[in-house]
Amino acid sequence: MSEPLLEVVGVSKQFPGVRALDDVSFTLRPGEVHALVGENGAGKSTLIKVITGVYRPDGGEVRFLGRPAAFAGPLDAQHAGISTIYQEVNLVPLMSVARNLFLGREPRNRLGLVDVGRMHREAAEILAGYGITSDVRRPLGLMALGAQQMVALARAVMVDARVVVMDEPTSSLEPREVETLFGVIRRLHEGGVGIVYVSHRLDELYRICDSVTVLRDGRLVHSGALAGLDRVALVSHMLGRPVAEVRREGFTSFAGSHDTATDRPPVLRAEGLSSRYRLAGVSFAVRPGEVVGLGGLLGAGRSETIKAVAGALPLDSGTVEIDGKPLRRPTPVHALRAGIAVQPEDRKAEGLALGLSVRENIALAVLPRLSAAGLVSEKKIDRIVETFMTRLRIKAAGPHQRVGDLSGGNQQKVLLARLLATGPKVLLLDEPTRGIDVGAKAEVQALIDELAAEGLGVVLVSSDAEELIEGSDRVVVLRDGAVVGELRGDQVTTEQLMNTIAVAAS
Amino acid sequence: MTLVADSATDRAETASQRTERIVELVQRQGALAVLAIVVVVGAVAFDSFRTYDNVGTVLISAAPPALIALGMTFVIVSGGIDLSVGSLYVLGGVLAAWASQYGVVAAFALPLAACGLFGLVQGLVIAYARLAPFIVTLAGLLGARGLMLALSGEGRETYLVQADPFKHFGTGELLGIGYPVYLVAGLFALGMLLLYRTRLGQSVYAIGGSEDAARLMGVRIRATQIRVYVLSGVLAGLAGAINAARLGSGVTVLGTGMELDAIAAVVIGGTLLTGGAGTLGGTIAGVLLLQVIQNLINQVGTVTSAWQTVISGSFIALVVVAQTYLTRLRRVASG
Amino acid sequence: MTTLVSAPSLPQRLRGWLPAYGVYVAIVVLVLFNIAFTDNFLQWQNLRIQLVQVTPVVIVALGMALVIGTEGIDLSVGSVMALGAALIPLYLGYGMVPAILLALLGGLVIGLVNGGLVAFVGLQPIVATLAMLVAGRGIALVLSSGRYKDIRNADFLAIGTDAFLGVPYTVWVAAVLAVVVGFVVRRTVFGRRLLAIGDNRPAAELAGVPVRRVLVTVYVVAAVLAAVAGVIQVSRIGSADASRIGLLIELSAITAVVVGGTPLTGGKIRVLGTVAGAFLMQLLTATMIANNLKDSTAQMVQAVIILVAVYAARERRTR
Amino acid sequence: EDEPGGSPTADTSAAAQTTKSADAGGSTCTLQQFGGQKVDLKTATVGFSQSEKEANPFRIAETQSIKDEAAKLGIPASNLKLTNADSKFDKQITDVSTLLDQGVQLLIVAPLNSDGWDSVFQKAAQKKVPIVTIDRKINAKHCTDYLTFIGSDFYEQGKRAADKMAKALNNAGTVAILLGAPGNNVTTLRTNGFKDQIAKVAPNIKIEFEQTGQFSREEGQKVAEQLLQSKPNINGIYAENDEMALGAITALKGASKKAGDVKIVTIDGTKGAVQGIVDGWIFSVIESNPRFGPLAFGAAQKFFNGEAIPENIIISDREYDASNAQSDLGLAY
Ligand SMILES: Nc1ncnc2c1ncn2[C@@H]1O[C@H](COP(=O)(O)OP(=O)(O)OP(=O)(O)O)[C@@H](O)[C@H]1O
Ligand SMILES: Nc1ncnc2c1ncn2[C@@H]1O[C@H](COP(=O)(O)OP(=O)(O)OP(=O)(O)O)[C@@H](O)[C@H]1O
Ligand SMILES: [Mg+2]
Ligand SMILES: [Mg+2]
Repeated sequence: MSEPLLEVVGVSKQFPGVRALDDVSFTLRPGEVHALVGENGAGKSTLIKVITGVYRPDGGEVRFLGRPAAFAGPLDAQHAGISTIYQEVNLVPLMSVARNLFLGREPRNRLGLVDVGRMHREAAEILAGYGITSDVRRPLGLMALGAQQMVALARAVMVDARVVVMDEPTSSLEPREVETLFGVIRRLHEGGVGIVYVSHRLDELYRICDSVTVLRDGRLVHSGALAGLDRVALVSHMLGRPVAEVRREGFTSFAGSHDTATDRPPVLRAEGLSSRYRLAGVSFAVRPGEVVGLGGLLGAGRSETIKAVAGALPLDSGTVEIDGKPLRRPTPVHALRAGIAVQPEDRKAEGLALGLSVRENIALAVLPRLSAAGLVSEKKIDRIVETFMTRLRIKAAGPHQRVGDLSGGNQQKVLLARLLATGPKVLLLDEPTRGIDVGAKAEVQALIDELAAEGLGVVLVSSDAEELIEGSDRVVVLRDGAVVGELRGDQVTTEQLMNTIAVAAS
Repeated sequence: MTLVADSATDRAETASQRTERIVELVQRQGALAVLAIVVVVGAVAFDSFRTYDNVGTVLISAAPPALIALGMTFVIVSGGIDLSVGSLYVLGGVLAAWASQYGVVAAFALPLAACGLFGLVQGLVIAYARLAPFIVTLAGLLGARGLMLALSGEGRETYLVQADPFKHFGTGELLGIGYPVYLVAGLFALGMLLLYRTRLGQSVYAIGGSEDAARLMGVRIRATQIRVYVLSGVLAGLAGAINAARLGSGVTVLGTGMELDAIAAVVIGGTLLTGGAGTLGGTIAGVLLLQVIQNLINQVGTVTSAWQTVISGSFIALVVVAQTYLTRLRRVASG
Repeated sequence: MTTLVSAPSLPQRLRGWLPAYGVYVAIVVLVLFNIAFTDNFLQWQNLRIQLVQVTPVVIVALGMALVIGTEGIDLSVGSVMALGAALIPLYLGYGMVPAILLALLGGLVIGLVNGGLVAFVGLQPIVATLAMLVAGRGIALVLSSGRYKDIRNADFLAIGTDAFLGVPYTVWVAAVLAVVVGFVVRRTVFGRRLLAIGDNRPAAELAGVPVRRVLVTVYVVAAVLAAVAGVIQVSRIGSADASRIGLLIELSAITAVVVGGTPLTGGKIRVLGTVAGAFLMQLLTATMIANNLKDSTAQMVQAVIILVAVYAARERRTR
Repeated sequence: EDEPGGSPTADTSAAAQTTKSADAGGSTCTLQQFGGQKVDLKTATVGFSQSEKEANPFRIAETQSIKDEAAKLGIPASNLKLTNADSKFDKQITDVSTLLDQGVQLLIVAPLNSDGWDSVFQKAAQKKVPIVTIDRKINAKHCTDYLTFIGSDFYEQGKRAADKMAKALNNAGTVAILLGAPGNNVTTLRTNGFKDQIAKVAPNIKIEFEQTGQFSREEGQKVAEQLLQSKPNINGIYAENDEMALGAITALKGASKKAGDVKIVTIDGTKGAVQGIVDGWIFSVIESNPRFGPLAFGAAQKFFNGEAIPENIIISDREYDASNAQSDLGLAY
C-alpha cells in the first residue's frame, strides 16, 4: 500500500461542556475516497476543522505527507495541499461569482493587477463544466444554495490539492448536480487525490467511497473498508445499537399513505400567489392530515411558495386561506396566529437565533402564550422546553446551551421544536432533513407522519426525491414559479416526478 | 441530465437582468444623480454658484474630507468603522506644521508615519484582541486628541508652517484648482485600483461580506484588517497635512464630528455600513454632495444656524432613504 | 441528552467570570486608588456628587443598551436630550407636569422617526440616527429660537436639587428606571423578543415576532429615556441650553454599555453592567479632575481604560 | 453715561462699544496703501462670517449688532450675506471663501481661531476685499492680509480679573480656574493674563486647580462640583466666561455654600452674571462687549472715505461689581 497522505493520530478536542473529539485516529491514502460518518454531533465537522487548522487540538497530532502538520488556518492547509468544502456554504454572498471562485488566487496581469476580463472568462468556462451557466458577474448570494455549493466545489478542486475534504457537499444539491459532483470525485480519485467525504446519505457512500470511519459521541467506533460492511451494520455502528434492532426498525420511517378523507375541506388554500420575477400564480390546497410535497428543480420557486404562504414574501396578488378564512394581512405574525408554522430552508440565516439558548429558541414563537400581561412565566417555558427536548431527543448540554454550539442536526431539531410548540394547523417544511443524520432523519420523518396523523396539514419541500415521494400523499410540481402538474395516488413515484418536470421543460 | 433551463427561462432571465442592470446603475450612481440634480438647481438659482471660483472653492474644501472618506470606505467595506479619523486629522495637521521647519518632506512624512502608526495600533487591537472596531476607534478618538493636546501644550501652541514649498502646495493653484485637489484625485484613482483590482481589495470585500467565509476561504483576515486601519490612519494624517499646508498652521481646534461627516458621505455614496459592498465613485459623490449643500446654504446667505442643522440632517436622511429604496428595487428585480 | 460533560478548569472558569464581573473589579480598583490618593474621597457627599453627575448618562445608557441589544445603535440621544430640554421652558408656563410630559412627547416623536426609519424604511440604525443627531439638535435650537432660557420655576428646579431619604430625586429616577429596564429585559415577552431580533432578525421575523413593532418601541423607549435625561439635566443646571445639553453623550452612553459587557453585536444585554460601566467612567473622570490632571493626559488615560475594560469584558470563543 | 430707563433692547447707545485705544502702537492703513476700490456701503454686498452657533448671549448679541447696524446704514438685507461655521474651523475657512466668491466687497469675520487664515487672505488679497476681524485677533500682516482688528484685549481682561480677585480675597487665599475650551486663543490669553497678574500683585494667592469647563454651564457645574468636593478650602473661583460661573454657582448651592463664601470673578457681562452680582454670588464681572456692529461698519466707512485705519481698535470693556451691578444691569447683554 502507498504511503498515507494524511494521518490523524489520537486527536482530542474539548469545548466548554462537550468533548467533541476523544482520541480519534484515522488515515487517508492517495486515491482513496474515505467516508466519515456518524450521527449529528458525533464530531465529524470538528475533526475536519482540526485537520485544516481552524481548531487547535487539545491532544494528538495531525500528520500530512509523513510529517507533523499544525496548520495555522485554512489558508495554510490550502497552501500545503488540503482543500476543503465546509458543511455550511462558506462563500461571500455579496461578491460576484467569479470573484468568489478566484478569491486569493485571482489571475493577474503584468502590472500585478487583477485581470478582470480573464477572470470572468475563466470562471464562466470552469463553471460551465459544473452545469452553471449564469452570469459570473452577478453577486453569488443571488444564486440558489445548490449552485453556490457547486461554486464552492469548483473552488476547492481548482487548486492542485493532494487532499480534498468535503463536509456534506450534497446536502443542498439536486440529483443532477450530485451526478456532476460524483464525476468530479471520480476524476480526482483517478488523479491520486485523497478525499474525505462526509455525508448522511448512505446510498451515496456506497456509490463512491472505498473506506469508512465511524464516529460516535466524539469517539472512533469503526474504521475499515466499506465494501464488506452492509448498511445495517454501518447504521448500527453509528447509532450504537445492535444490528438486529436496527434491522427490525428499518430506516425509512414514512408510513406511506395517510388517511385523508378527500371530502374534508382544505385546512390551507393558496390561490394565485404572484410576486414579480418569482411566483406566477401558484395555487394549491392542503387537507387536514395530508402531506403535500412541492416538487421541482432548483429555482423552481418552492422556497418562495413556502415563504409566500408564511407571509414572508411580499405578494403582488393572491390569497392564503386557513380553514376557509383568508389571512387578513400576509405577514409572518398573522400567518403564525392563524396557525401556519414555517421551517425555513436556511436555518443559520433565517431559522435560529444562534447566540441564544436552546430554551429561548424553542419558546420564541409562543411567548405570548407562555406569559401573562407581558410577563413571561419561566415555569411554563421550562415545561414546554422539556417536553420538546425529550420528544425530539435534542442532544445538548442542557436547555441553556447556545444553539450555535449544537451540531447541525440538533439545531434542526430545535427549530422543529419551535414550530411544534406553536401548535400549528399547517406545517411548512423546507428541506426538513437537510444535514440530519440517519437516526434523526428517521425521527423527523416519523414525526411528520405522526403530525399528519394528528390532523395537521403539511407542505414538504425536499431535494431528496426519495424522501419527497415517500413522504408525500400528493406532489405539486413547480417550474418557473408556476404549477406545471400534480401527482396523486399511484402517480406519486420518482419516475412520474421526473417525467412531469421533463415534459414541462420541453 | 438535460433538465437545464429552456428558452422561456432565458427570456425571463434577460428581461429581469436588463431591469436589474438599469436599477443597479441608478443605485450605484444614486448619489451622483442627486448631486447632479442639486448642482443644476443651484446653478439655476444662484449666479454666484456657477462661477469657476466657486467650483474651485467646493473642490478644495472637499479635498481633506474626501481623503478621510477614502480611507473610511476601505474600513467600512471591510466591515469595520473608524471613529478616530477626526482626531488623527488634527494630530496630522499639528505634526505637519511642526515638522515643516525641517522641510517639506518632513512635513508630509511625520504626520503620515505617526497617524499610520496610530492606525496600526488600532488595527492590531482589532485584529488580535478581537474587540469591536467601533469601541477601539472610539478609544482612538480620545487617545489621538489627547496626544495632540499634549504635543501642543494643551492646544495653546499653534505651530506655523515654516517651509514655503509646503505652504505653496497648500495654497497654490493650477487652472484655478488647488494643488491638493489633484493629489486627492490621483489618490482616489490609486484607491480604485487598490480596491477593485488587487488581491488586497478583494480581501477587503471578502472579510466585509462574510468574515467567517473569508477565513475558511483562506483570506488573511488580520493582515487585511490591519492594513485597512493603517490606510485609514495614513489618509487622515495626510488630510491633516494638506489642510495644515492650506491654513499655514497646525490649528488645534479642528476635526470634531469629522468622523461622522465621513461616515455620512460614505453611506450616501451607497456603501453598505454592514460591509462587503461599496464603491469609491459613490464616496466622491457623497463627499461633494455634502459640500455642495453647505455651499448652497451659504449662497442663500440668510439661513440661521439652527435651520442649517435641520436642513443638513434632513438632507442626509432623505438621500439615504432614497438609496435604500433603490437598493430594495434592485433586490426585488433580481430575485 | 447524554453528552459528556466535564468540569471546566480554573482558568476557564476565570474566563467565564471576567466578562461578567470585570467592570466591578475595575470600579473596586479605582475606588482603592482614590482612597489612597484623592483628598476627601471617602465622604457621603462625594458619593452623592458622583451619583448625581452620572445620572443622565445612566438613563441614556439604559435606552442605548436596549437599542444595542437589537444590534442597533442610537446616535441621536444627545440631540433628543437637547430637544427635551428646549421644550421645558416653552411650556413651563402651563405648569411643571405638562412641561415634562411635552418634553417626553418630543422624545417620543423623535423615537418614532428613528424607529420608523430603521424598522419600516430599513435604514441602518447608525445612519438613521446620525441624521437625527444632526437634525434633532437643529430642531431643538429652532424651538428655543436659538437662545437658552433660564428656569425660575421652583417646583421644577427642586427635581434637580432636592432629595428623598438623603438621596437626590434624580438618582431615584435613574435607579427606578434601571430596575424597570432590567426587569423588562429579563422577565417580559418584549425583552425576549428584543434579544431574538438582535441575534437574528430574519429568524425572529419568521418565528412570528412582530419585529417592526418591537424595534419602533425600542427606539421610542431610548428616545424617551433620553428626553428624561434632558429634563433632569435642565432641572439640575437651571437653564435649558439646546446647543450644549447632551453634547457627545451618545459616546459616553455607548462606552458605558460596552464596558459593562453588552456586545455591540446584539442579542444580549447586561443592565447592571451598563449602570456599572457608566459609574466606572464617571469615577474615572472624577479621579482625573480631582487630581487636577491635564486634559491631554485625561483623554489618553480614558482611552486606555476603555480598551482594557472592553478587553476584559469581551466574550471569548474557543479556537 | 447711562440713560436711566433705557430701552429694553440690548443695543442701547450706552451699551455700545467705546474705543479704548485706536492704535496700540501699530501701523495704520489707508485705501491707497491697501490698493482697493472705493465702495459705497449702502449698495455694497457685505459678508459676515460667524464662528459659533448663535446660541449663547455673546454670539446672539454679536450677530444681532452686525445686522442692526447694516439695517441702520440702509444696506438691503439681501446684500448682507451671513454664514455660520458651527464651531468647525474648516467650515469657517470654506464659508469665507464662498463669501469672497460671491463677490462681497467688505468682509467682517468673527474668527474661530487666530491662525490658519493663509488661504483666505491670499484669495481676499487677489480680490482686494478688506477684512475686518472682530472679537478675536488674527495673526497676520496688517494692511496686506486684513484691514483692522476690533475687539477686547483678552490678556488685559485676565489681568483685570486678577486684580478683582486679589481685591476680593485681600491678596491671600486659594483659587481655582475654570478654563475655557482647550486650544482656544481666548482661553490661553485669559489664563495667562490672570496668572501673570496674580503673580505680580498677589503672590500669596495660590492657584490650586485648573480644569476646563468648555465655556459651558453644564461642564462648569460638573467640574465645580468635583472641585468643591476634593478641595473644600477654595476661596475663589475665576471663571473664564459667565456661563461656567453660573454653573459654579449652582454647584456652590448644591454644596450648601452661601452667597459670598467663595468669591467668583468672571468675564463676559451677560445679564445672568450681572444679576449674580446683585444676588451676591459673583464678586465681579469683567465685560467683553459683543456689540461690534457700529465700530466695524464705522471703520469700514472711514476706510472707504480714505481715512487711515489703525491696526487694532481695542474697545474699552466695562466692569461690574457690587457698586454698579444694580444700576448697570440694563447694559448687560
Ligand atoms: N464552537 C463550538 N463550541 C462548543 N461546542 C461545539 C463547537 N463546535 C461543535 N461543538 C460541539 O461538538 C460536538 C461535535 O460537533 P460537530 O459539528 O463536529 O458534529 P458533526 O458530527 O459535524 O454533526 P452534524 O452531522 O450535525 O454536522 C457537538 O456536540 C457540538 O455541539
Ligand atoms: N443553477 C443555477 N444557476 C444560477 N442561478 C440559479 C440556479 N438555480 C437557481 N438559480 C436562481 O436561484 C433563485 C432562487 O432559487 P431557490 O433555491 O429559492 O428556488 P427553489 O425553487 O426554492 O429551490 P429549492 O427549493 O431547492 O431551494 C432562482 O430565482 C434562480 O434565478
Ligand atoms: Mg457537521
Ligand atoms: Mg429553496
